[in-house]
Formats: sequence, structure tokens, C-alpha cells
Amino acid sequence: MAYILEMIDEKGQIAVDFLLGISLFLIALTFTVQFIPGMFISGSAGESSLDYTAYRTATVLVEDTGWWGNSTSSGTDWEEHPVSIMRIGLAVDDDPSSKLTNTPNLISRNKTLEMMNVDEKTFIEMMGLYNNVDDTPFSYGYNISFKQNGNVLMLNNTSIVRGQIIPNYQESTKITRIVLMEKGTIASFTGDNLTSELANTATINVTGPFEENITIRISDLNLTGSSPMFLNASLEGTTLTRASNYTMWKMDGWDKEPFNGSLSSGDIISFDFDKELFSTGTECRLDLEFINVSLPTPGPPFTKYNNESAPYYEPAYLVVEVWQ
Amino acid sequence: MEDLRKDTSGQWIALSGLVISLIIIGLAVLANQAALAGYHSSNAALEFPKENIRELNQHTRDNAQTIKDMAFYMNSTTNETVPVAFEQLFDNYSTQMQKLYAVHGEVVDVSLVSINSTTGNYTMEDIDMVFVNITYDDGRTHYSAEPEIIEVME
Amino acid sequence: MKRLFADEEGVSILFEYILFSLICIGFFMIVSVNSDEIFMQTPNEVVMQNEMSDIGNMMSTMITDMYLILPANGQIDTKYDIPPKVGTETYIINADIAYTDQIIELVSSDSGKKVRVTIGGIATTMPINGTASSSSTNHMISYDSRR
Amino acid sequence: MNDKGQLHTLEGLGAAVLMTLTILTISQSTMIVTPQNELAIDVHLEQMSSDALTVMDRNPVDSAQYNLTECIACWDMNEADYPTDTAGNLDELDAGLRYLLPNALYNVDLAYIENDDLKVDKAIINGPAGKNAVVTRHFVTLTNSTVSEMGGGWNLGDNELKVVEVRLTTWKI
Repeated sequence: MAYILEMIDEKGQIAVDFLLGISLFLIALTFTVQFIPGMFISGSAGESSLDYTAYRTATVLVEDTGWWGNSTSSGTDWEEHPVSIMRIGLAVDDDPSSKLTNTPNLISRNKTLEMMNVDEKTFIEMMGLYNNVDDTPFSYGYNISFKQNGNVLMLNNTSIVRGQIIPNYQESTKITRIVLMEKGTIASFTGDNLTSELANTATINVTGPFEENITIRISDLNLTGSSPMFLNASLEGTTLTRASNYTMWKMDGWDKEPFNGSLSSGDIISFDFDKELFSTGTECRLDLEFINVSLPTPGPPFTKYNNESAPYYEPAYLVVEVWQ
Repeated sequence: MEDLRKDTSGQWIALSGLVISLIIIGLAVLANQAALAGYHSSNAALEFPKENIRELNQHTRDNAQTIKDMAFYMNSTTNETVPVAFEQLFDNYSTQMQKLYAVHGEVVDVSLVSINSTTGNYTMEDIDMVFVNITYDDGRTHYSAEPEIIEVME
Repeated sequence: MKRLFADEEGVSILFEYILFSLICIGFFMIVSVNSDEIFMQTPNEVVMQNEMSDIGNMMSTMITDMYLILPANGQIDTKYDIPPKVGTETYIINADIAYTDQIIELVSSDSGKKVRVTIGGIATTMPINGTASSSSTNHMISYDSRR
Repeated sequence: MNDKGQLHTLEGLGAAVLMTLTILTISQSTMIVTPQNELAIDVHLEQMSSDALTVMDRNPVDSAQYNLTECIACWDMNEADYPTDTAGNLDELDAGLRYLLPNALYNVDLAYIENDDLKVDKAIINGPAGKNAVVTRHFVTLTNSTVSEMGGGWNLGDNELKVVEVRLTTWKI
């Protein structure tokens, strides 16, 4: 009887109200539950694979010399045989017949420049910058660049950057490697082995042409008198303009510091001369005029830049970015 | 009946509790396994002793040059012949490398096989190559270069 | 009669009961039909995709690293561990197609799911071959310059 | 029927909106740091510090910077003391590493064999190693001529060569 009384109390609206609420709740719950696993798929699977694609690409570029081969011969100097490239690697190699890299992290200038010319399809295939889903290959987006002090490195007036522009709306993975980049040639002199004809003026004979700007580095200058300094540089008697014809630096360990000309003992100074100055291909006489510096070795004959020069390596960063 | 009705709603609550706990369990399992992802590939990159092996090889190459120079110095100051001095120095180097690698649980062996001379005389110009056996073992990775041919210049 | 029509209270309890039951039954049918897919297969798929691409990347990275230090005369071999199962299935690592396609393939045994990982141009200069099954206990990659 | 505490339309709607919003917020935010990313960061750091040592080691001899062997040869054998004297007289090494690893901190230990025993000296200390620190190693061989040229305190005989393990521990700040 109590039950019947209670039933009379019932109101239909409550149930409908409740039912509507619960239905909404359940629909949302179903949607949520189905949605959650999907979140994980897109994120992690692709990413971990991208991480190591970038890792492998950077490793092969930095630590491998590359390889070319056809039916008759093969070697690591693939930059000379762009038609039969089998692998792309940028490490310097002294012995083109051995596949081993004895000098990882030293990057060859010629190989880097040739890398810029390799066509897109071959490059993606060589570097493994693609994925293969259900037998249809698709390429990853990539951006490979060499950087120095935050700027893209220039070789032979080309910015060394390859690939697409990095999209900022998409997640990408990035690997940075520290390398020594071959940036042309350098000749190092000490104050004692610089030759001079005129007092205070060091003379070096330079024979062009050069592919890159040339660097002359001078250490251990014998300073005499007060406020010794570097005055100017002249080529075949013509005074050169600072900044446009040459730049100069004071080297402080790994850092390059601006140099205004005044010298103090223990300084290592470095001059970068524009390669265009020597484009005639004949031997030129380069004079570096100092004040209050003694140069004990008389000339002529003068020291030859080309006899002293060696590949010039500067620290740089290889940045590889890969995205889907 | 009153009890039954109360029970019904109670069951619903219990059921929704069950559903939600199922979801949470599913997610926990998922998150757990997602945590494992990337483990193997990083492990390959972190654990594979690429740098250790390369350093062993490279350093031995660099050292062959140093040892050659020292062997000639020893030859000029003591009565040792160049090959004997070379071997002594190389053994010394090998022992030090063994001990330094052993600290990290790696067994290495660097041993001199022969010194190659173009003419049979042991002068600075004639010694152009040395043959060295290099082995490395860390229990998982075994490396052996037998022989590693190292060019030594003047 | 009029009172019977006007009085909705009896209908309401019946109606409530029917609607309530329908919704509950409907929900649980959906849940039970989809639960296997939602709670087992989808996560399993995710986990398999993740782990297989992880293991594929491990193989590829290892081969790349190993390639870079190969001795000119001599040999190198390295053991590696892989889980016996990804998700709920065993799988096979297949490197035999590496030479032509520059790819390592992982195939799961039951569902036949395939994951492919590239190996960055190494296979053209160094033949890579072999298969490995996840259910065997010892796995090794080896190289011998004399072979 | 007492309907207190029951779900009503509004509450159901509220619950649905809440759940959807939560999911959307989570999926929209890119800050899902999954564990494998952390491992990948380790790999990256190890690669960088190993590169730094290789670059210092391979640096051509006539460059403006001293290479790794020369840096180690000049050491006066006095261990560093944190925080008063973090690098001893290894300024060149410290400057080089700081230049090459700008976003990381590092300690350098030198291990070598002395009288048949292993000796490990702390050469550079930049603090206690952080979590996820990675260790990379390189070897240099010192001879009396390199040491005396650089003015170090290694005290080697003329016919002695000493292999020194340079142990670099690196961690992200």
C-alpha cells in the first residue's frame, strides 16, 4: 500500500529530465573514450621515428665520407663523380679508396658544395628521409644547414642550407652536431718568419686565384716601442680598404674578437682577404704595414702564401630538422 | 519494492563506476606502454659503444706516429734498436689502454704485429707502416681489427 | 475514463522504466560491441605501431652506427635485445629487402601489420641481409670483412 | 521519487561540456612531454659532448686554439676546487668546451695510470652533475716533449708515454 502511495507521488517529467541528462552524459563519455587512444597514435609513433631519422641523417653526414661506384671503380670522392653517387657523406677523407672515416667531424668544403647540387629525389633516397606506409613512399620535410654564430654559413657565395622552410605550426625534431668546417685556406706565420724589405712592413707573395677568401694569421710579433699597431695592407702598392677588401680579427682561443689595429704582446691576429683581389692568377705582393713592430727576417725572397697554406677549419654547427 | 528501486539506481552507479574504472585501467596500460616507446632506439644509440671503439682505433693510429718518433729518440739516446724500442713503447701503451678500458668493464687488447719497412732497414724514412691487432669486447659487442694497417709518416 | 486519461502517473512510471531500460541497454550494447576495439585493439594497435617503429629504428640506428666503425680487416658483432612480443603478437624483422629498397621491415605474425624503417643509403655499399624472429632468444648483427 | 543528487539535463550537459573541453585542451596543448623525448634528449646531449671532445681533439695543430692533447699537457696537476677554483689552470680547455657546449654544464675528470694504479683527478668542476648527465671519453697521450712545451706538471721521463683518459660529464642546465 505504501508503494502505491509512492507511485501516485511520481512525476513523469523528472524521469525525462534525468534521461536527457544521462543520455548527453553517455554520448559525451563514449566520444571521449573513443577519442583518447587516437591522441597517442598521432603523437609518439611518428615522433620517435623522426628523432632517429634526424639522428641518422646527421650521423651519416658528419661521420661518413660518402661513396660512389660504377661497374669499374669506386671511392669516397663522390663529389668528383656526381652521376654514380651511392652515398652522401661530408667528412674529409685522406684516402679515397678506403670506406673508413679517419676524420669524423671534419667537413669537406667540396663535398658540402656538391651536396647542394644533388637532385632532390636522389638526396631523399640517399639520406633515408622518407617513410613507406603501405607501399607508398612519402618524403619527410627536412631542413639541413650549417650555422656559425647563429647565421647560415656561406661557401663560395652559397648559403649552405638545403630543404624546405621549417614550418612553425608543426612539431619537428632537431639534431645539432658540432663540426669543423673547411672554409678555405689559411697560412700561419710568427713574427720571426714573416719576411720584410721595408722597415715595419711584412711582405707575403700570394698567387691566386682562390675559391674562397684567404686567411693570414700572425702570432708572436716582436713589438718595439710604445703603442705598436697595424697600419694598413696594400696589394702591389695599392692600399686596400678595410671591410670591403679585407677584415681583421683578434683571436682569443675559440672566439673571434674585433681588432682595431692596436697590438699588445701575445696577440694572435687574423686577416681575411677577399678572393677577388687575387683573381688575376699572377703572383701578387701583399704588404702589411705595422708601427713599432720589428720583423727580423729580411727579403726578398719573400714568403709565399701558397707554400704555407693549409685547409682552414672553423667550428660550426650542423643542424638537421625533420618533420612529417 | 522500495528497496528494489533504490537498488536499481545503486546498480547504475556501480555500473558507471565500473565503466569509468575500465577506462582508467585502459588508459593506464596505454600510458605505461607508451612510456616504453623510444626505449629501444635510444638504447641502441646510447649503449652501442661506437665512440669507444672509434676512439680506441683512432687513438692507436695517432699514437703509432708518436711512438715512432719516440722510438727513434730512444734509439739515439740508449742502445735499443728501433724495433725493440718501438715494441717496448707499444706494450707500455697497450697496458695503459687495457687498464683504462677495464675500469668501464671493457676488455681491449692492442698488440703490435709487425713493423713494415720498405728496405728492411729501420730508419725514419723506411718505416712506412705498422700492423696492429685491435680487439674490443664489452660483453655485448665484439670488435676485432686484425690487422689494422697504420701508415706512419716521417 | 476521463480520469484515466488525465492521470499520467501510471504511464510515467512505465515510460520511465522503458526509456531508462532502453538507454541503459543501448549504452551497454554499444559499449560491449565496441569495448574490444576501444580497449584492446586500438591501444594494441598504438602500442604495436610504437614499438615496431621503435625496434625498427633501433636496428637501423645500430646498423648505421656499426657501419661507421667497420674495421678494414676484421670483424664486429653486437648482441641486442628485443622484446619477444609487441602488444600481443610476435614479429619478424626482415632486412632482406634492404638492398633494393633501403628499408628494414617488421612484420607481426598474426595481424600481418608491417612497419618499415629506412636505413639511409648504407645498403647500397654494404650488403645487409638476414631475418630475425622475436621469439628466438639470442639476436646478433655481425660483419666480417673476409666474407 | 526523490530526485536530489540525480543528473538533470543541465548537469548532464555540463558534464558533457566539461569532458569535451578537457579533451580538447589536452590535445591542443603541445606540451605533452612523453618519456621517449627525454631519452632522445639524452642521445642528443651525448652526441654533442662527444662531438665537442672530437672537435677539440681533431683541431688542426696550427689553428689558433690548442687541441685536446696540448690542453691536457699544460695541466699543473692541481685538482680543481668547487666553487672557488673551478678549472685550475685548464683555462684553454674550459674556454673551448664552454664555446662548443653553450647550453650545458660539464665536469672534466682525468684518469690515468700511475705506478700501476688508476688515478682519477678532478680537473674542471662546474658543480654536482645534474640528472640525466651523460659521460663521454677521449684519450690523449702525453710525452715529455709535449708536456714541457706546454709547461705542464706531469713530470714524465724522456722515454715515458702516458695515456690520459679525458672524461667529460655533461648535463643540461
